[in-house]
Amino acid sequence: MTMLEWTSAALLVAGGAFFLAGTLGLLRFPDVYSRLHALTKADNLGLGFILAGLALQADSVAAALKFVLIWPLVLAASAAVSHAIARRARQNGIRPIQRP
Amino acid sequence: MMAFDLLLAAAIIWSAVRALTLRDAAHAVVLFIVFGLLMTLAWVRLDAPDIALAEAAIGAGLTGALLLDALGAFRRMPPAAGTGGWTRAIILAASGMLLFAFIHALLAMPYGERVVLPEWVAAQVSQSGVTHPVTAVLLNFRGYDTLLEVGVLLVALIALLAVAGSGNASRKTAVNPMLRAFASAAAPLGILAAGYLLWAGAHRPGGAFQAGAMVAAAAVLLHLSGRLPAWVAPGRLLRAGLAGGLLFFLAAGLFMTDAGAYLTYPPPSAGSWILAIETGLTISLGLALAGLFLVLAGQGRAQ
Amino acid sequence: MISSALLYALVGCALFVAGVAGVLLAPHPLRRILAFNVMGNGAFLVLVGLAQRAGFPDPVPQAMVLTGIVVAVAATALALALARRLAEPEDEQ
Amino acid sequence: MTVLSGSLAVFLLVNLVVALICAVRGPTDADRMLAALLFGTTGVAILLLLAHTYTPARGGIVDVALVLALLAAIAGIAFAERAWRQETRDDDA
Repeated sequence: MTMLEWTSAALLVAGGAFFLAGTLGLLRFPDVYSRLHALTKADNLGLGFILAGLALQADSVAAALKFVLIWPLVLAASAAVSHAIARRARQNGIRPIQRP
Repeated sequence: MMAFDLLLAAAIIWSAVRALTLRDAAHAVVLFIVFGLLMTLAWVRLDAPDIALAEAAIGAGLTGALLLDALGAFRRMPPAAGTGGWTRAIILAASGMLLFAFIHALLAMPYGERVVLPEWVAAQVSQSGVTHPVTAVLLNFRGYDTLLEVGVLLVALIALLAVAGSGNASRKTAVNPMLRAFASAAAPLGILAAGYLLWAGAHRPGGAFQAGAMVAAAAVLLHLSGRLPAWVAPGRLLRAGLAGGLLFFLAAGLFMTDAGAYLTYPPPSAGSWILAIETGLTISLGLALAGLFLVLAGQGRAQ
Repeated sequence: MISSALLYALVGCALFVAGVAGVLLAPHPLRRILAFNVMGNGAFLVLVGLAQRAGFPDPVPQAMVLTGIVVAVAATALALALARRLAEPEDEQ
Repeated sequence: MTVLSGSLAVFLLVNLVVALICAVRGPTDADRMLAALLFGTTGVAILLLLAHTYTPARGGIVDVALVLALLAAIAGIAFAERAWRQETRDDDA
């Protein structure tokens, strides 16, 4: 394998690890705000790594650009959705957990 | 990839069964949306990216928004009397037998020695004016189906307008400013993506259906962020846009009956005809699909 | 070993039957609409999966399913409008 | 390389299904809508890995990922803005 392929493989594996972290956060965190936080942050970073890994192996520059274009789109979408959910959760009276 | 398929199959059946058995309506609708998104993955695995595109736009965007918007009306509905114990048992037993019979029939069906349909399509695609076989089937070989299908969609919209009655679209709701910002960036991108899919349909997955679904999804997004009012009665321009695509399709078909059959394009110019018809269809389909949501959303605000 | 297309066709059978049972058993109109959609998706999977079980994509059933998806969403919207009209009088009591 | 991306796709699907089961279980409706977020990220990643793993319809699959990235947000937004309001929660357990 070439250097490029090694880098790409490492990026893909790192992406998978972040997705795993996001799911663990969803399973373990105590309230909806922290779970939102886990999913939005970790999963989006994981997606970024996977996109970078795949872009390194793309056939053409145009295909690589398409990969790179998807990331900001997903970032904006998840930011808007998680904000909308968190805002509505607060309006509906769900309190963030307090450490005693 | 068999592990992937088996897991996905199990997840699809799980989400469908849960959507049909959970008590809470919101819970069931969320599972149904999950089901639609899992179906998108299944279509990709079935080598059908055209269907996956339509399912992602319609299943994830439109149907989900329709159902979620309707939830408010349904949660307040008193539950009707359920089916009695015996009837229930009989229906479940009959369903089990039906499933057994289906699976048996499917597995017993012989693999045909000659699979002719895809070969015919492959042999004729060069005459159709496009290189992507699904688009060739939709717009050229089976143009009738597409024509009638747009008709069905418009009839559904007319029926919807008749049923929905008069709502009050002017009700204002406090809208999340972050959402407004997101929608004003994402909706133009959606329209851009619709244009791309329309153009791409000639030689790769995409086409009028997917493009129309993207237009509709952009309209839904604009409505949810408070930028686009619900439809109460469509104005003249809107009616013209709705009917325009279908009328152009009909006229194009009439214009080209010289080969003896309706909707047969002369091969040299077939590509341009298909692109023109698809552009009209994208506008009609997009407006009609958006209308399905916008009319229903107006109905919900009647009180 | 069955091909993955055939696997999805079998899933389609299961979805169709689950949808039929759901339509017959569910008292709530919203649930019937969901069940109807599950049924339709099952039929779509059978159509495409069965046609492609030899392993090659077949554009004809794919085009049919594509139109089917659009018709299904139109039917869903109309059914929702009718069900909402049904729900209205009880709201006003 | 396709072995790595293929097995990563399976791994992410396992991840997605576990997270979905957990998200759908609740306890609040907000948790359920996390499912929409999951598809916006994990679903897109799975699609891109599938596109890389097998070639026949590669370009088409990347377009599906693009559409999903753009539209997975709609369900979440519709939920927050329309379905989940205080006054509709009187029968919610």
